[in-house]
Amino acid sequence: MIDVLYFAWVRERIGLPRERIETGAATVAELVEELRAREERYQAAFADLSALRVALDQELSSFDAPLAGVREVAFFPPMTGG
Amino acid sequence: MIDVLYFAWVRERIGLPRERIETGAATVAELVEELRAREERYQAAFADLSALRVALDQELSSFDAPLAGVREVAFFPPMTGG
Amino acid sequence: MRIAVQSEPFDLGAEVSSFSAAVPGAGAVVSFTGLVRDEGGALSGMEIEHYPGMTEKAIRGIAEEAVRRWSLVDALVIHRHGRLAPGEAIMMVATASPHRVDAFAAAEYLMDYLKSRAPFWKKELGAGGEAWVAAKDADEDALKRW
Amino acid sequence: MRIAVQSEPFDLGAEVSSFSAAVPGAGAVVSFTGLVRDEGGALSGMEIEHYPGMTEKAIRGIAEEAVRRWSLVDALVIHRHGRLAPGEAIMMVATASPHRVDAFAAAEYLMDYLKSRAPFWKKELGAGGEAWVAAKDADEDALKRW
Repeated sequence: MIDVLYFAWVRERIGLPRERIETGAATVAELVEELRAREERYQAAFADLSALRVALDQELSSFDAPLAGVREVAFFPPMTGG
Repeated sequence: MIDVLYFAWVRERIGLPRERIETGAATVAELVEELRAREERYQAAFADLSALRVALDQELSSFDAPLAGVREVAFFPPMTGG
Repeated sequence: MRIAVQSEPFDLGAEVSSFSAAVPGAGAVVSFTGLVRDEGGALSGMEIEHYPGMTEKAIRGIAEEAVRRWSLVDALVIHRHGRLAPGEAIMMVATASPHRVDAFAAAEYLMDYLKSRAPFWKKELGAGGEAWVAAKDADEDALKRW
Repeated sequence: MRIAVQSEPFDLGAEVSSFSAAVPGAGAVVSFTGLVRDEGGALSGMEIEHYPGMTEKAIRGIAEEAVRRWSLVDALVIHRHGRLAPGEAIMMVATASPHRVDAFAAAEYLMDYLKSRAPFWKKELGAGGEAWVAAKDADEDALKRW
Protein backbone atom coordinates (compact mmCIF):
# COMPACT_ATOMS: atom_id res chain seq x y z
CA MET A 1 0.00 0.00 0.00
CA ILE A 2 1.25 3.43 -0.92
CA ASP A 3 -0.08 6.93 -0.23
CA VAL A 4 -0.58 8.93 -3.41
CA LEU A 5 -1.05 12.69 -3.12
CA TYR A 6 -2.23 15.19 -5.74
CA PHE A 7 -1.79 18.96 -5.69
CA ALA A 8 -3.06 22.01 -7.62
CA TRP A 9 -4.70 21.17 -10.97
CA VAL A 10 -3.65 17.52 -10.70
CA ARG A 11 -5.78 17.32 -7.55
CA GLU A 12 -8.63 19.16 -9.28
CA ARG A 13 -8.62 16.90 -12.35
CA ILE A 14 -8.50 13.70 -10.32
CA GLY A 15 -11.01 15.08 -7.85
CA LEU A 16 -9.33 14.09 -4.62
CA PRO A 17 -6.26 15.19 -2.64
CA ARG A 18 -4.95 11.75 -1.68
CA GLU A 19 -5.69 8.06 -1.78
CA ARG A 20 -4.12 4.78 -0.67
CA ILE A 21 -3.27 2.47 -3.52
CA GLU A 22 -2.40 -1.23 -3.71
CA THR A 23 0.18 -1.46 -6.48
CA GLY A 24 2.85 -3.76 -7.80
CA ALA A 25 4.44 -1.00 -9.88
CA ALA A 26 8.24 -1.04 -9.77
CA THR A 27 8.71 2.58 -10.86
CA VAL A 28 6.83 5.87 -10.80
CA ALA A 29 6.23 5.53 -14.56
CA GLU A 30 4.59 2.13 -14.02
CA LEU A 31 2.39 3.58 -11.29
CA VAL A 32 1.34 6.37 -13.68
CA GLU A 33 0.42 3.71 -16.31
CA GLU A 34 -1.74 1.88 -13.74
CA LEU A 35 -3.52 5.11 -12.79
CA ARG A 36 -4.07 6.14 -16.42
CA ALA A 37 -5.70 2.75 -17.08
CA ARG A 38 -8.23 3.31 -14.28
CA GLU A 39 -10.45 6.18 -15.41
CA GLU A 40 -10.80 9.16 -17.70
CA ARG A 41 -9.98 11.68 -14.94
CA TYR A 42 -6.55 10.04 -14.38
CA GLN A 43 -5.96 10.16 -18.15
CA ALA A 44 -6.68 13.88 -18.03
CA ALA A 45 -4.36 14.48 -15.10
CA PHE A 46 -1.47 12.44 -16.50
CA ALA A 47 -1.87 13.37 -20.18
CA ASP A 48 1.46 15.23 -20.38
CA LEU A 49 4.16 14.06 -17.99
CA SER A 50 6.47 16.91 -18.99
CA ALA A 51 3.96 19.23 -17.25
CA LEU A 52 4.21 17.21 -14.03
CA ARG A 53 6.65 16.78 -11.18
CA VAL A 54 6.85 13.92 -8.70
CA ALA A 55 8.09 13.69 -5.12
CA LEU A 56 8.89 10.42 -3.33
CA ASP A 57 8.64 10.59 0.46
CA GLN A 58 8.66 14.39 0.16
CA GLU A 59 11.82 14.64 -1.95
CA LEU A 60 11.71 15.72 -5.61
CA SER A 61 12.38 12.72 -7.83
CA SER A 62 11.85 11.53 -11.40
CA PHE A 63 9.42 9.29 -13.26
CA ASP A 64 11.97 6.54 -13.78
CA ALA A 65 12.73 6.28 -10.04
CA PRO A 66 12.03 2.91 -8.31
CA LEU A 67 9.14 2.68 -5.84
CA ALA A 68 10.67 0.06 -3.56
CA GLY A 69 10.39 1.18 0.08
CA VAL A 70 8.53 4.38 -0.83
CA ARG A 71 5.55 5.21 1.41
CA GLU A 72 4.34 8.48 -0.14
CA VAL A 73 4.20 9.57 -3.79
CA ALA A 74 3.04 13.06 -4.75
CA PHE A 75 2.16 14.37 -8.21
CA PHE A 76 1.90 18.09 -8.97
CA PRO A 77 2.62 20.77 -11.59
CA PRO A 78 5.86 22.79 -11.51
CA MET A 79 5.97 24.78 -8.30
CA THR A 80 5.15 28.48 -8.16
CA GLY A 81 6.29 29.65 -4.75
CA GLY A 82 7.85 32.95 -3.73
CA MET B 1 36.93 84.52 -5.52
CA ILE B 2 36.14 80.83 -5.23
CA ASP B 3 34.89 78.69 -2.34
CA VAL B 4 37.18 75.77 -1.63
CA LEU B 5 35.87 72.94 0.57
CA TYR B 6 37.75 70.06 2.21
CA PHE B 7 36.30 66.83 3.58
CA ALA B 8 37.43 63.87 5.70
CA TRP B 9 41.24 63.57 6.06
CA VAL B 10 41.81 66.36 3.53
CA ARG B 11 39.94 68.67 5.91
CA GLU B 12 41.88 67.30 8.88
CA ARG B 13 45.29 67.77 7.24
CA ILE B 14 44.56 71.30 6.08
CA GLY B 15 42.90 72.14 9.37
CA LEU B 16 39.76 73.85 8.09
CA PRO B 17 36.56 72.81 6.32
CA ARG B 18 36.39 75.67 3.79
CA GLU B 19 37.97 78.91 2.71
CA ARG B 20 37.49 81.60 0.08
CA ILE B 21 40.42 81.93 -2.26
CA GLU B 22 41.46 84.59 -4.75
CA THR B 23 42.98 82.68 -7.63
CA GLY B 24 43.95 83.10 -11.27
CA ALA B 25 44.19 79.32 -11.80
CA ALA B 26 42.71 78.16 -15.10
CA THR B 27 42.27 74.51 -14.06
CA VAL B 28 41.83 72.44 -10.89
CA ALA B 29 45.42 71.21 -11.28
CA GLU B 30 46.71 74.81 -11.32
CA LEU B 31 44.67 75.59 -8.18
CA VAL B 32 46.23 72.57 -6.47
CA GLU B 33 49.72 73.86 -7.41
CA GLU B 34 48.90 77.26 -5.89
CA LEU B 35 47.66 75.63 -2.67
CA ARG B 36 50.70 73.31 -2.44
CA ALA B 37 53.00 76.33 -2.70
CA ARG B 38 51.33 77.95 0.30
CA GLU B 39 52.17 75.83 3.31
CA GLU B 40 53.31 72.43 4.51
CA ARG B 41 49.78 71.34 5.48
CA TYR B 42 48.56 71.81 1.90
CA GLN B 43 51.57 69.83 0.67
CA ALA B 44 50.50 67.03 3.06
CA ALA B 45 46.89 67.11 1.88
CA PHE B 46 47.71 67.18 -1.85
CA ALA B 47 50.74 64.88 -1.79
CA ASP B 48 49.06 62.15 -3.86
CA LEU B 49 46.35 63.31 -6.26
CA SER B 50 45.43 59.72 -7.16
CA ALA B 51 44.10 59.44 -3.58
CA LEU B 52 41.87 62.49 -4.08
CA ARG B 53 38.63 63.33 -5.83
CA VAL B 54 37.35 66.77 -6.84
CA ALA B 55 33.86 68.17 -7.29
CA LEU B 56 33.10 71.43 -9.16
CA ASP B 57 29.86 73.10 -8.10
CA GLN B 58 28.84 69.81 -6.44
CA GLU B 59 29.43 67.59 -9.47
CA LEU B 60 32.28 65.07 -9.59
CA SER B 61 34.93 66.31 -11.98
CA SER B 62 38.65 65.85 -12.78
CA PHE B 63 41.88 67.65 -12.05
CA ASP B 64 42.31 68.86 -15.63
CA ALA B 65 38.85 70.50 -15.68
CA PRO B 66 38.74 74.31 -16.27
CA LEU B 67 37.73 76.57 -13.37
CA ALA B 68 36.05 79.28 -15.46
CA GLY B 69 32.65 80.09 -14.00
CA VAL B 70 33.05 77.67 -11.10
CA ARG B 71 31.96 78.96 -7.69
CA GLU B 72 32.67 75.99 -5.45
CA VAL B 73 35.53 73.48 -5.56
CA ALA B 74 35.63 70.53 -3.14
CA PHE B 75 38.53 68.17 -2.45
CA PHE B 76 38.06 64.85 -0.68
CA PRO B 77 39.18 61.21 -0.58
CA PRO B 78 37.25 58.48 -2.46
CA MET B 79 33.75 58.27 -1.00
CA THR B 80 32.71 55.55 1.44
CA GLY B 81 28.93 55.77 1.66
CA GLY B 82 26.37 53.01 2.02
CA MET C 1 17.52 30.57 11.17
CA ARG C 2 13.74 30.73 11.36
CA ILE C 3 11.44 29.16 8.79
CA ALA C 4 7.69 29.69 9.07
CA VAL C 5 4.93 28.30 6.83
CA GLN C 6 1.62 29.74 7.92
CA SER C 7 -1.81 30.87 6.81
CA GLU C 8 -1.80 33.89 9.14
CA PRO C 9 -0.59 37.29 7.90
CA PHE C 10 2.80 38.45 9.18
CA ASP C 11 3.97 41.95 10.10
CA LEU C 12 6.69 42.72 7.55
CA GLY C 13 8.03 45.78 9.36
CA ALA C 14 8.17 44.03 12.72
CA GLU C 15 9.91 41.02 11.17
CA VAL C 16 12.57 43.11 9.40
CA SER C 17 13.05 45.15 12.53
CA SER C 18 13.51 42.24 14.94
CA PHE C 19 15.62 40.30 12.43
CA SER C 20 18.09 43.16 11.94
CA ALA C 21 18.24 43.84 15.69
CA ALA C 22 19.57 40.34 16.38
CA VAL C 23 22.46 39.90 13.94
CA PRO C 24 25.67 40.78 15.82
CA GLY C 25 28.60 41.18 13.45
CA ALA C 26 26.39 41.78 10.43
CA GLY C 27 26.92 44.95 8.39
CA ALA C 28 24.29 44.21 5.76
CA VAL C 29 20.67 43.08 5.93
CA VAL C 30 18.61 42.39 2.79
CA SER C 31 14.90 41.64 2.75
CA PHE C 32 12.61 40.58 -0.05
CA THR C 33 8.83 40.58 0.12
CA GLY C 34 6.43 39.19 -2.45
CA LEU C 35 3.05 40.95 -2.62
CA VAL C 36 -0.23 39.90 -4.24
CA ARG C 37 -0.57 42.18 -7.28
CA ASP C 38 -3.95 43.59 -8.09
CA GLU C 39 -3.30 43.70 -11.86
CA GLY C 40 -5.15 46.98 -12.10
CA GLY C 41 -8.17 45.65 -10.22
CA ALA C 42 -8.48 42.48 -12.36
CA LEU C 43 -7.54 40.22 -9.44
CA SER C 44 -9.66 39.74 -6.35
CA GLY C 45 -7.01 37.69 -4.61
CA MET C 46 -4.87 34.60 -4.58
CA GLU C 47 -5.17 31.08 -3.19
CA ILE C 48 -1.91 29.35 -2.29
CA GLU C 49 -1.80 25.58 -1.90
CA HIS C 50 1.18 23.78 -0.39
CA TYR C 51 2.40 20.31 0.57
CA PRO C 52 2.47 20.19 4.39
CA GLY C 53 5.49 18.27 5.61
CA MET C 54 7.49 18.64 2.41
CA THR C 55 7.25 22.43 2.39
CA GLU C 56 9.18 23.08 5.62
CA LYS C 57 11.74 20.41 4.68
CA ALA C 58 12.31 21.87 1.20
CA ILE C 59 12.68 25.44 2.49
CA ARG C 60 15.08 24.32 5.22
CA GLY C 61 17.22 22.52 2.63
CA ILE C 62 17.35 25.64 0.44
CA ALA C 63 18.23 27.88 3.39
CA GLU C 64 20.94 25.51 4.62
CA GLU C 65 22.51 25.51 1.18
CA ALA C 66 22.51 29.34 1.23
CA VAL C 67 24.30 29.29 4.59
CA ARG C 68 26.91 26.91 3.14
CA ARG C 69 27.52 29.10 0.09
CA TRP C 70 27.67 32.55 1.64
CA SER C 71 28.90 34.18 4.80
CA LEU C 72 25.58 34.59 6.60
CA VAL C 73 24.97 35.60 10.20
CA ASP C 74 21.29 34.63 9.92
CA ALA C 75 18.45 33.98 7.47
CA LEU C 76 14.67 34.12 7.75
CA VAL C 77 11.92 32.71 5.51
CA ILE C 78 8.18 33.23 6.05
CA HIS C 79 5.74 31.90 3.46
CA ARG C 80 1.96 32.01 3.67
CA HIS C 81 -0.63 29.65 2.23
CA GLY C 82 -4.40 29.89 1.89
CA ARG C 83 -6.44 32.86 0.72
CA LEU C 84 -4.73 36.26 0.28
CA ALA C 85 -6.11 39.64 -0.80
CA PRO C 86 -4.42 42.04 -3.28
CA GLY C 87 -1.61 43.99 -1.62
CA GLU C 88 -1.06 41.36 1.08
CA ALA C 89 2.43 39.98 1.64
CA ILE C 90 2.74 36.41 0.33
CA MET C 91 6.16 35.73 1.75
CA MET C 92 9.43 37.25 2.80
CA VAL C 93 13.07 36.33 3.12
CA ALA C 94 15.76 38.20 5.03
CA THR C 95 19.51 37.64 5.09
CA ALA C 96 22.23 39.16 7.26
CA SER C 97 25.94 39.09 6.46
CA PRO C 98 29.12 41.00 7.24
CA HIS C 99 29.16 41.94 3.52
CA ARG C 100 26.49 43.39 1.24
CA VAL C 101 27.45 41.18 -1.71
CA ASP C 102 26.76 38.02 0.31
CA ALA C 103 23.51 39.34 1.78
CA PHE C 104 22.18 40.19 -1.70
CA ALA C 105 23.37 36.96 -3.36
CA ALA C 106 21.91 34.76 -0.62
CA ALA C 107 18.55 36.56 -0.72
CA GLU C 108 18.35 36.16 -4.52
CA TYR C 109 19.37 32.51 -4.25
CA LEU C 110 16.64 31.89 -1.65
CA MET C 111 14.06 33.58 -3.88
CA ASP C 112 15.10 31.72 -7.04
CA TYR C 113 14.87 28.36 -5.27
CA LEU C 114 11.68 29.14 -3.34
CA LYS C 115 10.05 30.05 -6.69
CA SER C 116 10.74 26.72 -8.35
CA ARG C 117 11.70 24.17 -5.68
CA ALA C 118 9.40 24.80 -2.71
CA PRO C 119 6.03 23.01 -3.05
CA PHE C 120 3.66 25.96 -3.35
CA TRP C 121 1.10 26.49 -6.10
CA LYS C 122 -0.59 29.83 -6.70
CA LYS C 123 -4.06 30.27 -8.09
CA GLU C 124 -5.21 33.72 -9.17
CA LEU C 125 -8.79 34.63 -8.37
CA GLY C 126 -10.45 37.25 -10.56
CA ALA C 127 -13.66 38.46 -12.11
CA GLY C 128 -12.95 36.18 -15.06
CA GLY C 129 -12.64 33.08 -12.87
CA GLU C 130 -9.76 31.20 -11.35
CA ALA C 131 -6.46 30.25 -12.97
CA TRP C 132 -3.41 28.36 -11.71
CA VAL C 133 -0.30 30.46 -12.18
CA ALA C 134 1.97 28.72 -14.72
CA ALA C 135 5.64 28.27 -13.88
CA LYS C 136 7.82 30.48 -16.06
CA ASP C 137 10.76 29.19 -18.07
CA ALA C 138 12.64 32.27 -16.85
CA ASP C 139 12.22 31.09 -13.26
CA GLU C 140 13.62 27.66 -14.06
CA ASP C 141 16.45 29.28 -16.03
CA ALA C 142 17.25 31.54 -13.06
CA LEU C 143 18.47 28.47 -11.13
CA LYS C 144 21.28 27.92 -13.63
CA ARG C 145 23.24 30.95 -12.49
CA TRP C 146 23.96 29.46 -9.06
CA MET D 1 10.63 58.58 -4.51
CA ARG D 2 11.83 59.78 -1.12
CA ILE D 3 15.44 60.65 -0.35
CA ALA D 4 16.41 61.60 3.20
CA VAL D 5 19.84 62.62 4.49
CA GLN D 6 19.67 63.04 8.23
CA SER D 7 21.54 62.75 11.52
CA GLU D 8 18.51 61.30 13.36
CA PRO D 9 18.00 57.54 13.61
CA PHE D 10 15.24 56.05 11.47
CA ASP D 11 12.86 53.19 12.21
CA LEU D 12 13.78 50.48 9.71
CA GLY D 13 10.70 48.33 10.32
CA ALA D 14 8.33 51.27 10.06
CA GLU D 15 10.03 52.48 6.86
CA VAL D 16 9.88 49.06 5.17
CA SER D 17 6.29 48.64 6.30
CA SER D 18 5.00 52.01 5.05
CA PHE D 19 7.05 51.76 1.84
CA SER D 20 5.59 48.36 0.91
CA ALA D 21 2.07 49.46 1.82
CA ALA D 22 2.12 52.23 -0.80
CA VAL D 23 3.31 50.53 -3.98
CA PRO D 24 0.20 49.60 -5.98
CA GLY D 25 1.01 47.21 -8.81
CA ALA D 26 4.25 46.06 -7.22
CA GLY D 27 4.77 42.35 -6.64
CA ALA D 28 8.28 42.62 -5.22
CA VAL D 29 9.85 44.82 -2.56
CA VAL D 30 13.57 44.64 -1.71
CA SER D 31 15.23 46.46 1.16
CA PHE D 32 18.88 46.81 2.10
CA THR D 33 20.14 48.14 5.41
CA GLY D 34 23.73 48.91 6.36
CA LEU D 35 24.54 48.50 10.05
CA VAL D 36 27.51 49.71 12.08
CA ARG D 37 29.52 46.56 12.82
CA ASP D 38 31.03 46.14 16.26
CA GLU D 39 34.01 44.11 14.97
CA GLY D 40 33.82 41.90 18.05
CA GLY D 41 33.75 44.85 20.43
CA ALA D 42 36.76 46.60 18.83
CA LEU D 43 34.65 49.49 17.56
CA SER D 44 32.90 51.99 19.79
CA GLY D 45 31.08 53.62 16.90
CA MET D 46 31.30 55.47 13.63
CA GLU D 47 31.37 59.12 12.57
CA ILE D 48 29.95 59.87 9.12
CA GLU D 49 30.82 63.12 7.36
CA HIS D 50 29.00 64.28 4.25
CA TYR D 51 28.88 67.20 1.80
CA PRO D 52 25.58 69.01 2.44
CA GLY D 53 24.04 70.15 -0.82
CA MET D 54 25.94 67.73 -3.02
CA THR D 55 24.78 64.67 -1.06
CA GLU D 56 21.06 64.98 -1.82
CA LYS D 57 21.80 65.89 -5.44
CA ALA D 58 24.12 62.91 -5.95
CA ILE D 59 21.69 60.44 -4.39
CA ARG D 60 18.80 61.80 -6.44
CA GLY D 61 20.84 61.40 -9.63
CA ILE D 62 21.65 57.79 -8.74
CA ALA D 63 18.02 56.99 -7.89
CA GLU D 64 16.73 58.62 -11.09
CA GLU D 65 19.13 56.51 -13.14
CA ALA D 66 17.82 53.38 -11.36
CA VAL D 67 14.25 54.37 -12.28
CA ARG D 68 15.33 54.80 -15.93
CA ARG D 69 17.02 51.39 -16.06
CA TRP D 70 14.47 49.21 -14.31
CA SER D 71 10.73 48.91 -13.99
CA LEU D 72 10.26 50.50 -10.57
CA VAL D 73 7.05 51.53 -8.86
CA ASP D 74 8.97 53.41 -6.17
CA ALA D 75 12.37 53.77 -4.49
CA LEU D 76 13.49 55.04 -1.09
CA VAL D 77 16.91 56.08 0.20
CA ILE D 78 17.67 57.14 3.78
CA HIS D 79 21.29 57.86 4.79
CA ARG D 80 22.47 59.11 8.16
CA HIS D 81 25.47 61.27 9.02
CA GLY D 82 27.08 62.17 12.34
CA ARG D 83 27.86 59.86 15.24
CA LEU D 84 26.49 56.27 15.24
CA ALA D 85 26.82 53.45 17.77
CA PRO D 86 27.54 49.78 16.90
CA GLY D 87 24.41 47.99 15.68
CA GLU D 88 22.73 51.22 14.53
CA ALA D 89 21.41 51.46 10.98
CA ILE D 90 23.62 53.70 8.82
CA MET D 91 21.34 53.77 5.83
CA MET D 92 18.69 51.91 3.89
CA VAL D 93 17.36 51.61 0.38
CA ALA D 94 14.08 50.06 -0.71
CA THR D 95 12.82 49.30 -4.21
CA ALA D 96 9.42 48.15 -5.45
CA SER D 97 8.77 46.60 -8.85
CA PRO D 98 6.27 44.31 -10.58
CA HIS D 99 9.17 41.82 -10.91
CA ARG D 100 11.68 40.49 -8.38
CA VAL D 101 14.61 40.64 -10.80
CA ASP D 102 14.14 44.40 -11.26
CA ALA D 103 13.65 45.07 -7.55
CA PHE D 104 16.88 43.20 -6.70
CA ALA D 105 18.95 44.71 -9.52
CA ALA D 106 17.84 48.27 -8.74
CA ALA D 107 18.59 47.85 -5.01
CA GLU D 108 22.06 46.51 -5.78
CA TYR D 109 22.67 49.30 -8.27
CA LEU D 110 21.65 51.91 -5.69
CA MET D 111 23.98 50.36 -3.12
CA ASP D 112 26.95 50.09 -5.48
CA TYR D 113 26.63 53.75 -6.47
CA LEU D 114 25.88 55.04 -2.98
CA LYS D 115 29.08 53.31 -1.80
CA SER D 116 31.37 55.07 -4.25
CA ARG D 117 29.55 58.07 -5.73
CA ALA D 118 27.62 59.68 -2.87
CA PRO D 119 29.76 62.10 -0.83
CA PHE D 120 29.93 60.33 2.52
CA TRP D 121 33.08 59.49 4.44
CA LYS D 122 33.14 57.03 7.32
CA LYS D 123 35.49 57.16 10.26
CA GLU D 124 35.69 54.20 12.63
CA LEU D 125 36.04 55.02 16.30
CA GLY D 126 37.67 52.41 18.51
CA ALA D 127 39.82 51.77 21.54
CA GLY D 128 42.89 52.06 19.29
CA GLY D 129 41.88 55.52 18.04
CA GLU D 130 40.12 56.81 14.97
CA ALA D 131 40.60 55.76 11.35
CA TRP D 132 39.01 56.87 8.10
CA VAL D 133 37.56 53.90 6.26
CA ALA D 134 39.49 53.41 3.01
CA ALA D 135 37.54 52.96 -0.22
CA LYS D 136 37.90 49.40 -1.52
CA ASP D 137 38.97 48.58 -5.07
CA ALA D 138 36.19 45.97 -5.05
CA ASP D 139 33.62 48.74 -4.50
CA GLU D 140 34.94 50.74 -7.46
CA ASP D 141 35.06 47.56 -9.56
CA ALA D 142 31.43 46.79 -8.63
CA LEU D 143 30.32 49.80 -10.71
CA LYS D 144 31.64 48.19 -13.90
CA ARG D 145 28.93 45.55 -13.98
CA TRP D 146 26.19 48.13 -14.61
